[in-house]
Amino acid sequence: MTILNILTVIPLAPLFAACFVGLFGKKLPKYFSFGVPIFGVSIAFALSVYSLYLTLFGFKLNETVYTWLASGGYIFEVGFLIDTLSAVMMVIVTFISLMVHIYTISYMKDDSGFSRFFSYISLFTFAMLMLVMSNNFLQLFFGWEAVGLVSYLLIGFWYKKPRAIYANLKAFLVNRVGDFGLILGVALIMFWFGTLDYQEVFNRLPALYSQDIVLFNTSISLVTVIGVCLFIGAMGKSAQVPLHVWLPDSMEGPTPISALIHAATMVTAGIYLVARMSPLFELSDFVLSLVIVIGAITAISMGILGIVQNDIKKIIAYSTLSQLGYMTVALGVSAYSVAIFHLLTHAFFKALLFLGAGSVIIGMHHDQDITQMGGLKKYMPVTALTFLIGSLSLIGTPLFSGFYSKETIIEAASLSSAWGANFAYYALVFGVFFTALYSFRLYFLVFCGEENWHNIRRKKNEHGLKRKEYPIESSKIITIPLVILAIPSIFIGLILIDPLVYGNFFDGNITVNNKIHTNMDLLASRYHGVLPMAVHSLFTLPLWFAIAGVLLAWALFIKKIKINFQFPTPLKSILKNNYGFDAFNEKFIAKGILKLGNFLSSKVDIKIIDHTFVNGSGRLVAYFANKLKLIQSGYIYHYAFFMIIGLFLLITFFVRT
Amino acid sequence: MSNLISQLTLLSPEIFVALMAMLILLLDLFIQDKNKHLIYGLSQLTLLVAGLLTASLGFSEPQFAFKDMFVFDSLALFLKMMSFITLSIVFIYSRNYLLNKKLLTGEYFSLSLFALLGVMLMISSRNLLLMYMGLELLSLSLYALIALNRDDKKSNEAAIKYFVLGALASGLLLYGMSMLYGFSGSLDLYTIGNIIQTQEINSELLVFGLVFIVVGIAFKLGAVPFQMWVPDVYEGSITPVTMMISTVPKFAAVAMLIRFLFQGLDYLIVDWQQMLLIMAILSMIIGNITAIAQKKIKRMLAYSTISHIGFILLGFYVGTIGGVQASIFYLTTYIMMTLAVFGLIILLSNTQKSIEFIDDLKGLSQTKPWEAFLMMIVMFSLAGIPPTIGFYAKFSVLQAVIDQEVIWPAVVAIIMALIGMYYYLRIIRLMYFEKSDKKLKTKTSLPMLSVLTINAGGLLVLGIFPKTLMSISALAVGGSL
Amino acid sequence: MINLSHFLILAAMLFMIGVVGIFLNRKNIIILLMAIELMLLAVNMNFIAFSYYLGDIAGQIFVFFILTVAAAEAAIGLAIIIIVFRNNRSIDVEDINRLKG
Amino acid sequence: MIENHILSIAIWSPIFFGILLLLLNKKLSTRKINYLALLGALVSFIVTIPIYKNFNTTLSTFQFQEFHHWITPFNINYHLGVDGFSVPLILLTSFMTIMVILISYQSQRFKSASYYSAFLIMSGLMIGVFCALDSILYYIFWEAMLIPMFLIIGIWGGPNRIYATIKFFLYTVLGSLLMLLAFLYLYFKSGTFSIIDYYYLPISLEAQILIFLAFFMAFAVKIPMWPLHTWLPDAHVQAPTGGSVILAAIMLKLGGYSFIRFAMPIAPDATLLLKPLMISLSLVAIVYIALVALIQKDMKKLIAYSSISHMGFVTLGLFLVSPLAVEGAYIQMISHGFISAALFICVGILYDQTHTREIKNYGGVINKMPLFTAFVVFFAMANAGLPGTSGFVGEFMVILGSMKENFWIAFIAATTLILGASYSLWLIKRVFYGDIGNAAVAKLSDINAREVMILGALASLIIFVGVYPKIISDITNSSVMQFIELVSFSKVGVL
Amino acid sequence: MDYSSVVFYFFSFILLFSAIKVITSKNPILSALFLVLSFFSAAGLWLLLQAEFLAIALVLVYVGAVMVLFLFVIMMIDINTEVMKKGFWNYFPAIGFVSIIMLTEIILVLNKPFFKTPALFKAPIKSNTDAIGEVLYSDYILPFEIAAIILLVAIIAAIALTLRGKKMHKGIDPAIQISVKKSDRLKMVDMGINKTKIKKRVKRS
Repeated sequence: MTILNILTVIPLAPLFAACFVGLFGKKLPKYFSFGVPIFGVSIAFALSVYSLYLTLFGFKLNETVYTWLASGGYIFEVGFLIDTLSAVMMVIVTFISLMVHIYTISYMKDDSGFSRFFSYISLFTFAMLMLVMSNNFLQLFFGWEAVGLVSYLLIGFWYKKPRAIYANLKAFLVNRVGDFGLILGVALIMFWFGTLDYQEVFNRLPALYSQDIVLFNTSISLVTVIGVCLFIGAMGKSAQVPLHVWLPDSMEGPTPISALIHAATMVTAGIYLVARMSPLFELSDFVLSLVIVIGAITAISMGILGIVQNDIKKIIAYSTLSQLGYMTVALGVSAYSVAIFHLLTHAFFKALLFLGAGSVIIGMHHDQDITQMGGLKKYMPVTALTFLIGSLSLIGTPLFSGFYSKETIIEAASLSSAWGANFAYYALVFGVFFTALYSFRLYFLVFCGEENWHNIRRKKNEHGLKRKEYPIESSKIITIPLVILAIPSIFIGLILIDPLVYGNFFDGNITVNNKIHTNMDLLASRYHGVLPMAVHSLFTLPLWFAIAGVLLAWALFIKKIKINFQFPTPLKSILKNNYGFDAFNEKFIAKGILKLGNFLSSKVDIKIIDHTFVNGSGRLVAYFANKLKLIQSGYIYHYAFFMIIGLFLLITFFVRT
Repeated sequence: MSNLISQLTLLSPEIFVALMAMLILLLDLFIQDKNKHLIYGLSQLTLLVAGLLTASLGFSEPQFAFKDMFVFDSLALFLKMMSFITLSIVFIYSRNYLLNKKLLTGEYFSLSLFALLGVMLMISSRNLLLMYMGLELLSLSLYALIALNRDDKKSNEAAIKYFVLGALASGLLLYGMSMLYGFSGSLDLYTIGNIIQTQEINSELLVFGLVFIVVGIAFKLGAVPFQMWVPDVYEGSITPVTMMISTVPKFAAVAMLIRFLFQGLDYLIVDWQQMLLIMAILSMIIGNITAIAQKKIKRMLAYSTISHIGFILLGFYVGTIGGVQASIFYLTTYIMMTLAVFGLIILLSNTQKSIEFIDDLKGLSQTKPWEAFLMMIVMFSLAGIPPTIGFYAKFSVLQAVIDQEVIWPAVVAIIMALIGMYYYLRIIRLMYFEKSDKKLKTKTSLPMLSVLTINAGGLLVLGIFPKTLMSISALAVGGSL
Repeated sequence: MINLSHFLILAAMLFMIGVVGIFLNRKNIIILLMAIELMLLAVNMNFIAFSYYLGDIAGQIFVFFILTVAAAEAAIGLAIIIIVFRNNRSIDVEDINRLKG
Repeated sequence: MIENHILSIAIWSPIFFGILLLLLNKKLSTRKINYLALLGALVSFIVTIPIYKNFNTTLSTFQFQEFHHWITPFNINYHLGVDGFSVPLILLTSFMTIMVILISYQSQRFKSASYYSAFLIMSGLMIGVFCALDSILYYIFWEAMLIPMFLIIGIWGGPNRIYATIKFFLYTVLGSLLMLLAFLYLYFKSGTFSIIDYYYLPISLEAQILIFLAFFMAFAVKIPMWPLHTWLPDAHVQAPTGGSVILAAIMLKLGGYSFIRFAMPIAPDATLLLKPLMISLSLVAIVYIALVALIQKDMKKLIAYSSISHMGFVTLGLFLVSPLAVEGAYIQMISHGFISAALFICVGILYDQTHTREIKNYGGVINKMPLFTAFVVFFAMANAGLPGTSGFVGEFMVILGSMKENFWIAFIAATTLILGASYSLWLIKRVFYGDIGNAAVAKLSDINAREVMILGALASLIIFVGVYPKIISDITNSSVMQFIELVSFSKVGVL
Repeated sequence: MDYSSVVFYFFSFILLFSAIKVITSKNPILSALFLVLSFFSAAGLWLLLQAEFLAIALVLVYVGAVMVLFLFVIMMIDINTEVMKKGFWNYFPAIGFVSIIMLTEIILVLNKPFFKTPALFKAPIKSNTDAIGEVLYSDYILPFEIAAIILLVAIIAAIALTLRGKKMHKGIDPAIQISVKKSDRLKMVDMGINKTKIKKRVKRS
């Protein structure tokens, strides 16, 4: 059994589990429904860890499994590229996936779609693994779209909920906009590089570096165009402004998938893509600046939105958006490894937060409004504690994992000389404040203070606690994954910052043009170890912004200090409407397209083409038929006249005197 | 003396038909109404024997009789044999109908046979005078046949219209003949042709004469603008006579066309080509378009005939042997299709009411599936859709046209064929896609149905194996041009 | 001096009168028949003129047959007119338009 | 011996069974008729398998050639042969016939024997089109095929079937008649009707343009290309399920196949000259028709428009004239055969239970038909070009190929990613998701084993081709190279 | 102007005048008589062309037989002469225009020397009748026979179309009278009244 075969097992095990459960899940006992997928994912996890272990010692594999298609001199293959980057991703994916699998056993236990759910998340694991393990763009695209598909299926898991099926359609379509960019990028690569294999593409980059192509009547650097296209794909998947609109809505899906797909793994695919393509992105300053600006806007604007939300999951969703913005900025300032590092830490603490939120939601009997919660610490201690750990990690408390990754990003941004990096720096710093504010607003409102759920009168079928019901701590099956995730949420940053960011872990897999983008080197020169970094943070803005945020939250929601501050109404409505992105999309894009479709259908297709030309020619013939019929008047003299006219014309035409 | 005998041998089919026509007329007086079938049998026998006599003359080099007035060549052999077969089928199909209408009389058969005699003479004629006599014999018989159903006002009207227009047309033809005679001092078409070629004659005058000749031929064919009689006569006559008029005289008209234009006046090809082209195009346009607006089936078929004539003329227009072959082939298939369609109409007509309106065919597939199926084949064939023989007819004509590297007449032809498909499809639509509102109760005569099946089914079978028929019609033309 | 053209033109005029007669006549079919007779007369005139100027007898033979046929034609035409009259009680040309379209 | 007649057998065996069914019409019970029809379809499918098995993929020449003199006066011959472009389509045809027969079991219709026989005969004729190497033979198959389809829509179709079927017929015939003229012209030039001889026949540019336009009319109507497409929605909506399936799965492919077989290699210079026009029309079809599909209220109409949009990819790929794009267009044809057929079958299954195709009359079908919905979602995803399904392969390759031509062509073509997903998934949302919409939906019951088998077979094929498209490209590869060579070889230069 | 010219123009004038009168006369009898006149004048012209036999035949056959037949039919059919001319002048312009132009064209064509080489005028050796008679029964025997058949057809047609058969005479056919059967004369009709109904009525009363 070659190593390739073993690696092939990694994605196939979840796939097999998914198919098995999908086809037979309903007919077999329930423990098959979760047993098989968990087994499958466990295998994948174990082997991923094994491959990570191998890569630590310089193992690198880039091999083809089979030829997908060969045509016109082009060869399309399905293959794997296992290096440190992908191995890290594999471990994250399989680990979070495993946790979610376990968590789900309890979370979904009463749902009629139990086995379906397991089938989907296993399928997702497969798709995600295919994405990260791919050694070429074709397979990447496959995984890219397949995770989108599973996301679609899972957001619409409760297909009776109108909002769920609205959200899943929206998610898929917005993602497709990103994919549209991606496929153009892929096509450009295919055409100019003649291959879709990553390594081949990188090998040929120097030759095509100075290649220009003509668009909009101006010649633009090829690399820039490809970079923009690929980044549009990344924007779709990683929910960057303005393609972020699907992510908040996607919270309509069950909570476990919010943790798995919409926080830890799928949405980071864009980050992974850019990191993977670092040799290409490094060549275009324009693209990098674009990445920075988009990321910064996302980070700050989505963070602000987190404050005004009341839905527990939506707050975390906006938090995710904001954090994705951080990662994107990191990519833009050429701190790819930092971005991956933040991706890693974020995966743990955000999955933790989502799963914790899920636990709260179960406790509250599916009421998700944080204003109707409060004081849950007493009833759900484990959840509360782990949630606190997650929140602390998120806001960047020193020594917690989130601190290391986030702080490094901000530092990298401040040191970058790229266009837009300055703006990004301030955006990120302010983002820290908002992060702290919404995180602790959430924490305080849910776990501390008054027990608001006592006072709510509910209708019979409404979700939520009834009178005289009390929330209870979730079962072990739920809390254990929380605890397991809490541990890396605290420590992983501490442990991994050295090798991942400042070590040479990603060497050869992530390329940084040190001559131009010097910030990482500068950063490395300033870095003196884990603890000094924590201490150093005391002298930097972000920490104080975070503390300010927490304090403000404490003041507002624990002390209930009434400050006489109201957002100006227009601003408030802008925030409430999420900057109007949804409204714009609904009103102009969706409606506009439908109107255009209606116009083309009723006016052009039916009226002009069909009625005027097609049926019109028929009517024309019928018209002439009825006119020509009149020649045959029935009178002999008309007939004779017709004949004589015929004769007359023949004579006139042919007899020339 | 032996010369006379050999000449008479050449004419033996004509003589036999003439004698039999008279004999039938005589017998009719002495036969009771019950035994009228005898006359029918005798007529069929006449055709059979005439056919055998013609066949016994065989396929050979052109033979001449009566100072070269009368010619017997492969074309004559083919067209005559076709006439016999066609008339025989007409008789088969007509029999029950005539019986029901009480028209199964000696007059009908003897007039038909006289008409046939006229056709035969025209086919074999190489002389202006003989051509004229044959034409008149045919025309006069047809006038009488149309009017034979004398208590029917429509029948009368058709007869008077055909008569007046026919007389006008033959007047025009005669005028043209007088011109030809004036040029050449001869009535023999070959001599005329030779004189025209050898002596340089004032070409305007020649063309002037030619126009009249062409008009006379076009009238007999029913080409636009000399088609006015066709719809009215088709509608006004009883169906057997319609069937007769739409089939047998076409052989004569085509023969006349070939003898005049190809064998006599081929020197004037540039001129008559253009005339034929104009008439062909106009026929296709007016025939196909006007047919769409028709409600009565026979009128529709009349216009359909006009459009087919357009196609036949298109083949002749080309002016090559290939074109003539294509036209003759087209004519043959057209005759087969026409026979089948009128046969089906007769078959479906009951004693009280004949199928008059197209809508009468509604839902036929439910009440009479087999007849409907046959009708469908015929319609597809008329529309020229493969694998029916109608397709090859159009195919060969178009091929002949394209072969001269003239494209636009072919394009017009196919657009018109497309329009034509609409009304053929309408019949299929009515039969198959719509429910019948009234029940068609007819007695089906088995022999007639079987002949019809062979006739209509033949359209399909020949559509798959068209080679033989193509070769035969090609041979007929090749041997005499 | 009278030459061939005189006769031909005379015949053409006669022919045209016949043709005009056919469609000028709105009422009476019998006149149509007479108009046809005029046309045939014109044709005969042509033939005889040609025959004379060509010194060929064939033209006259042709005329002989035309006369015969014209007589037969007239007989049949009149017979048809009679049955039309019997059925319609009229031989107005304008009444004969049942068949049209 | 059999080897030499393998194509004839493939053509005539379904026709034989079709005629047999017609003859035995009155003598058999409905049940037996069903079985006989299925037997016929199975036999006709089995006889096509050796064509695939024994096909030598390394050769670009025509294989299994069969030659008999037929209409000697015009040098028309019964000449059959297949290359890489024909073989997959032949298999698709015979396979789809089985599907159609099977799916037709569900609805008891009058004259079921005639119904089946129409499909069987049509199947044979379509295979004939794919095999014919004599243009007139080809033409006869091509036209004859219209007759059964005309009857299928006209007799067994919906309320507005007459308008639809006559429109379908006349529209198609208009094009084919012009094609006939082109054949006649080529005959005039070459003295033969043999297709192979046409490939190397030098023709002037003007003549090429005329020939190309004549062919274009025939094939663009069939495929259909914008703006000659308006017959298709009507025909699809009115046709019975089986008719729609064959129409979408095979008949549209005839257009694409014929472009490959005739228009482009015979008139290469005209092809290159008119390439911008053809590409523009294809792009219009892709975008415009997708937008039109989006707002359709009738499920079948929506799928019909989606078909047109997908066929836009086929023509786009063909006229890019690069190996990748042509191959992509071809795979798109095969894939669309599976996907659109599956979608039409799905609509048929729904229609048979509720007798409505209006989208607004549905909602929440998934509650009653979960298994069925799973299939439909899958097919819709395939229709939207999801990677891993066959629907992706062709689109992907064509987009790659179009990038070679021009960035903006690829850009416009790639919008199908968004638009295709929009109309497919919006349909799914409105029809299948949500709570049970009305009483009619509440009465629905899930699909039975036979339907699972049909849909399952199609789904597995879609996945198989999606995961391993090489199976098709292996067959077509050498033919594609030959095709590209023919199209890029100027015939004007030879003159 | 020589003698033949005078004769030609004289007869031509009468011919054209009477021909016009044929088609314009209100009364069909007048038309017929004018037709007779035009035949006479035509015969005169034919005499000028040395076609004596045909000139005589025209008068004998046409005037003597055909025109008499015309007159018979006209008289048989009672025609309303009052309304004859209705609509005549409405159509005249169009028809007049076309015919005048066409006539002009024809005259332009015909008013040219017909033969490039002037025809050889041969003086007749024997009488016209002899000449015709000689060829009529030798060279033209076939058309001659056909002419006979045409006349036969005309006879058949005329009889078949106009003979009213037995309706015309009012006599009684004894054969039919004798062969009458009982059933032909007496027909038993069931009036449809049931006997039971009658009984009921009886009871009620």
